[in-house]
Amino acid sequence: MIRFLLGRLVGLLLTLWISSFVVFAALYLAPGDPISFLTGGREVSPLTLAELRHQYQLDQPFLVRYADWLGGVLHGHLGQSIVAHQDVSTLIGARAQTSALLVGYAAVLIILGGIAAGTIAALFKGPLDSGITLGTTVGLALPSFVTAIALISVFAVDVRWFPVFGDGSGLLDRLWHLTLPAIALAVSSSALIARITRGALREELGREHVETARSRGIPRRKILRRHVLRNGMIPVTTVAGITVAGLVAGSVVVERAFNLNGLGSFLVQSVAANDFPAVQAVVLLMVAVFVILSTVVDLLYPLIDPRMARGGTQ
Amino acid sequence: MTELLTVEDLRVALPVQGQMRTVIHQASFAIGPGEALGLIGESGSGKSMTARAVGRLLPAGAQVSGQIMFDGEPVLELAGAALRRYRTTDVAMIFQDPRAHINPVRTIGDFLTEGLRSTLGMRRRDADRKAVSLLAEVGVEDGERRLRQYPHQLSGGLLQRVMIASALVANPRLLLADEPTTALDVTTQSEVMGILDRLRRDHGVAMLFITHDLELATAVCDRISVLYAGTVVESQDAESLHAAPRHPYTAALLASRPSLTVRARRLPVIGGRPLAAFEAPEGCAFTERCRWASPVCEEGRPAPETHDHGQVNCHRTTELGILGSEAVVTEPVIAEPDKSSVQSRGQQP
Amino acid sequence: MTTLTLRRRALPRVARTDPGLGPVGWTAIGVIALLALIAVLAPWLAPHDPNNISLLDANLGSSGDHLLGTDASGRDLLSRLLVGARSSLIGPLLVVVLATALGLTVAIVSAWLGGWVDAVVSRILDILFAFPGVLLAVLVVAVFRAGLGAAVAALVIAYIPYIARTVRSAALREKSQPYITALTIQGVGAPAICVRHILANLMPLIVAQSTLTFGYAMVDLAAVSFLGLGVQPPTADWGVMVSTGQPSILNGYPQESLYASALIVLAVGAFNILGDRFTERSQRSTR
Amino acid sequence: MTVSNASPAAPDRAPVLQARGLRRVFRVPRTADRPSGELVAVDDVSFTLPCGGSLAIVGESGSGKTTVARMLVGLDTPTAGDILIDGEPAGPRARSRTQRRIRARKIQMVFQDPYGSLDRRQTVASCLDEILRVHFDLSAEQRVARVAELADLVGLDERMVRGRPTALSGGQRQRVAIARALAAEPDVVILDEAVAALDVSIQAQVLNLLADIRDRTSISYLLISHDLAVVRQLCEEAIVMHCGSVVECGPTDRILDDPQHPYTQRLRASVPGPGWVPGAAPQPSETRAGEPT
Repeated sequence: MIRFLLGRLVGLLLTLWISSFVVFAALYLAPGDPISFLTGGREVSPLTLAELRHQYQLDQPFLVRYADWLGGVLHGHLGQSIVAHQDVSTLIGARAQTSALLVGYAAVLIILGGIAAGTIAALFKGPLDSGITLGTTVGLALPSFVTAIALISVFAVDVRWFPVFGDGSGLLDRLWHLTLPAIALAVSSSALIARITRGALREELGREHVETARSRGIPRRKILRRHVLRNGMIPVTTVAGITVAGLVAGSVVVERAFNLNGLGSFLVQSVAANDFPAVQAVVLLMVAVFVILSTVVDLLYPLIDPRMARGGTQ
Repeated sequence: MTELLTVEDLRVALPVQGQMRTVIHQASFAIGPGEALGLIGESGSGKSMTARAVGRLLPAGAQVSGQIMFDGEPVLELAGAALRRYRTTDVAMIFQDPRAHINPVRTIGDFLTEGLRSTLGMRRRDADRKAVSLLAEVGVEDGERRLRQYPHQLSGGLLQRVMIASALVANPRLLLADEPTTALDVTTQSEVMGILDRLRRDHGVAMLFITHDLELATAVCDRISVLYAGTVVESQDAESLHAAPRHPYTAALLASRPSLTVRARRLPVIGGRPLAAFEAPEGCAFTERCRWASPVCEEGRPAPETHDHGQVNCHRTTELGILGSEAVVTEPVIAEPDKSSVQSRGQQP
Repeated sequence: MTTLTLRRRALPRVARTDPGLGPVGWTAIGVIALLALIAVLAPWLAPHDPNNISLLDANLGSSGDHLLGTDASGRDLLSRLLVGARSSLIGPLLVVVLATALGLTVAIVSAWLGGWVDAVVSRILDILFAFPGVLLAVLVVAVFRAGLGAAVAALVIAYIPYIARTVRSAALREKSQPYITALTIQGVGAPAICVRHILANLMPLIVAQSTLTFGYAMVDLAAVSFLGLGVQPPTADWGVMVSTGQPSILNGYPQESLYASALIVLAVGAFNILGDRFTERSQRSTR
Repeated sequence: MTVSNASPAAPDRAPVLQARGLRRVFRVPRTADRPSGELVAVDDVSFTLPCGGSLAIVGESGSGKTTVARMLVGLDTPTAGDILIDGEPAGPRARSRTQRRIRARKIQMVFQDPYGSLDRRQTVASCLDEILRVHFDLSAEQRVARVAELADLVGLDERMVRGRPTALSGGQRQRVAIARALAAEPDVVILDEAVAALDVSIQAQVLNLLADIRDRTSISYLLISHDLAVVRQLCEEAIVMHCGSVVECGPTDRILDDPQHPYTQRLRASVPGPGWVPGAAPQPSETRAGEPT
């Protein structure tokens, strides 16, 4: 068990380290020169240029800069934004809260809605199943930005139950403001989870050990709870974990659609402005969250599947 | 003798891709209290489905006709609580593959005591104690520790013993054993079969024993029914079936199995392949493989003829009587060796 | 060893008749074929120049001249939607073809060789897995400037691990079949076994996977274009149109976003449904 | 590569296959029961298969019999010991394609699983044709003729040959597998539980087929099996393996009628037959508690 935990932890750190290198190297290799942005296209004296380069450490060799940057990241300094002339950490702080709230909100919707719909579809054959299956087929074909646009056009123009733009202030008001974005973010993922749940439960219903339980006269309710749902949740957990982790990236699109001032919008702005330190920081942060979330799910696995508890395969 | 279980004219069809497909045409047999009946057949003969029909475990959408009586109760009409009670306390099933038939994410203890606790309302401590004593009976020591283990931590032979213990835990009156030892090694099979046989006799439980192994069935069963293509073709006392088969299929089956004690120059062979129930033609299903087949065999299903030791379903049984191993067609499987040498042919330029 | 007898006699043997794709599947194929045809013939079908700005005709409703009305710059929506089919379909097609080709090559080679090669490849795939598609696209666009090419390249890289994982595990299953051992013993070469046997047997799975991937790629590429990082305006593209039409919604003219969204949903839905049908069939064929 | 039509028991010929002191050790994760991290799967196994003879390796799961077969066909490397083919040492492991082809012309194998041992998308004809192309330089017409000949040998009709394995029953598939093994014209065919998965009536057909083939060619069989009756039917000689080692060897009749080693006795007594009482076979010492695998 300890070995299993350590193995996962080492894997996590390795992945994070390599990701940081990839992120840094990618932007180092970028053909656009941040200096030209700093100078705003004006002619500057070679001296000023050198000073600027020094200020942003652009005159150092690649590995030195990478080491510096990584050291800073480890101490919580994500670098200086070239555009805002501010520490990126400061710029990210408040925005990260909005994004985290949005992702969390959507995750709750996805897990509750998806698993509930999938379970109902699996257990009640007939019109209910067909209806949910049709719903998931449509839901899967709905990109988050399309749902966002649809929600905006309904709630901004026709009915005004929910606010369409802005972040709000205070937790309740913010959640109120984040409702539509969270729904937009959750729709297609809920459909996916519903589908996986339905498939997993149907498969489990047909399993031999369920036949055994039936053969012993165990009441249906108990069979469903103790055998079908319990075992079916194993594959669902895997997919739900990856899906929720993936919301971190998906939020970029939704934030943009609803003009939310979160990490995603910040990332898109920074890309448009060639603000490399900011892009580096945000991408790294998102990758880190994604990787950590998937590792957490991996670590949960032995708890729900005893076959995994002895350190991996079989 | 009043029978514990009687199955009469059982017919089962299952939906396969939207069409009903017959898996059992005509199965009739009976089991007395404490008696063991072997149900023999090759793949596709419908033997597993027969056991499932008795246990009311057929897949959804199955069409069943005929009659199954358990202790005077019509099994096919049971529903709700009565059906659950039947499954809990009257019959218990032992499956072929314990690895698949025991929930992998629950402990052995949970598996053994689930029925006791949820359907008989026994308290956990009492249920555990009963489970441990049953484990000891099937030869599993340190039951306390085993109860906390998971199925993947046990070998196949051990898991099948756990399955047997779980079948006996609620003191059923009939065991449905579906090839309980087929997946095991020979020596393990012998051990597990010995345990099953002893416990069954000790507890006075009747058994429907499904297998493809005639020798094994002869050793552990009082009577044997032979299934071919979804039809029971012969039922006899185990000893006399082995010694004096009356249906050509039984005789052929007995003869074509290589012997442990004698090497045959050529094995007597039944030509063709075993038919699945849905492929069976109008007349006797065995006709096209039968050495004694005559035009009369194609005219409808043969009715059962009773004799001293049992019943046989064969149109020509009065003419044929008891069959020896000469009942078997020895078909030349391959053409006569007309080529000089098979091996040298590919060498030619 | 002895476990084999289990499988043989589990259920009565059933002749595997292929029920085909069914009416829904064929409808999906019809939709896809129609969209592809539109993409090919768009320049001839479009009644107007899709980029012809005429501010006087802004946000017109549907009329004889403009069947679906116009956008905020007075461009004919029908023409833009027709022409937009091109970039909206070619992008995902490129992603699917490249990602599948690379992913399945990596998967089959690493499954076949096994050992340390497989271990290293799996590790690399795990790391690639840490970059969600849209995020990688944003990163690549930041490096190489916005455009369809950069977004496609990013998605190819992001999708490789997904495709490679599925194909690898299927290839490992196939490799463990005795017939592969038989061929190895016979001295049949590894490339022949991999291509003629393993790949051939995985083909139904790969086709199903690619069809589903097309849907995902379409969503992701449209999202990148929606963010303004993919296809650049004024080029007509469904994802871009959803985005550029957004301000008009608040003014009560939702048509541009609405029509473009509808087409995306239609196309993605058709690919998803077809992919599901293919998946069912490929699962049946391996049984 | 000449294949002689010499009478099966040509005394002057070297044994077609010989194993001397075969040993195979696997590295496994260290566990409480296995602190060394080593698993001895096969330990000091020797046997001789005379030209035209037939030998059975008898054992249950975990006896190491399958590992022996894998080493013989070159899929696995012995940790120690030699394999001699026609009296000449075979390389430790057939790694290259050429080495494999050379060995394939000597030793072939038929597997247990009739469903997995054929490519389900390949017709029977193309399956046999592929093997012929690997080993022989034949024209297309010659290959077609040879495929027909092989099919005829194992009793498959033309319709089956043109079809895919999915249309065939288990017994028919096993015939295809036998034809495929014979296509390379080997001296030895290893039958790895080749009839274990078949129905009784089909098993008899295949056993007769194997006997007929042996009558008509100078081929030798090495049967890997747990089924003593099948061993008696097919093989003159047998070795009994238990936990990686050979516990008994000799003529099949002697081993089955008068087993010497306690394990062989137990195995023999475990097989149901007339007068058999379940569970009456001598039990091993209490060690067989069936610890976690």
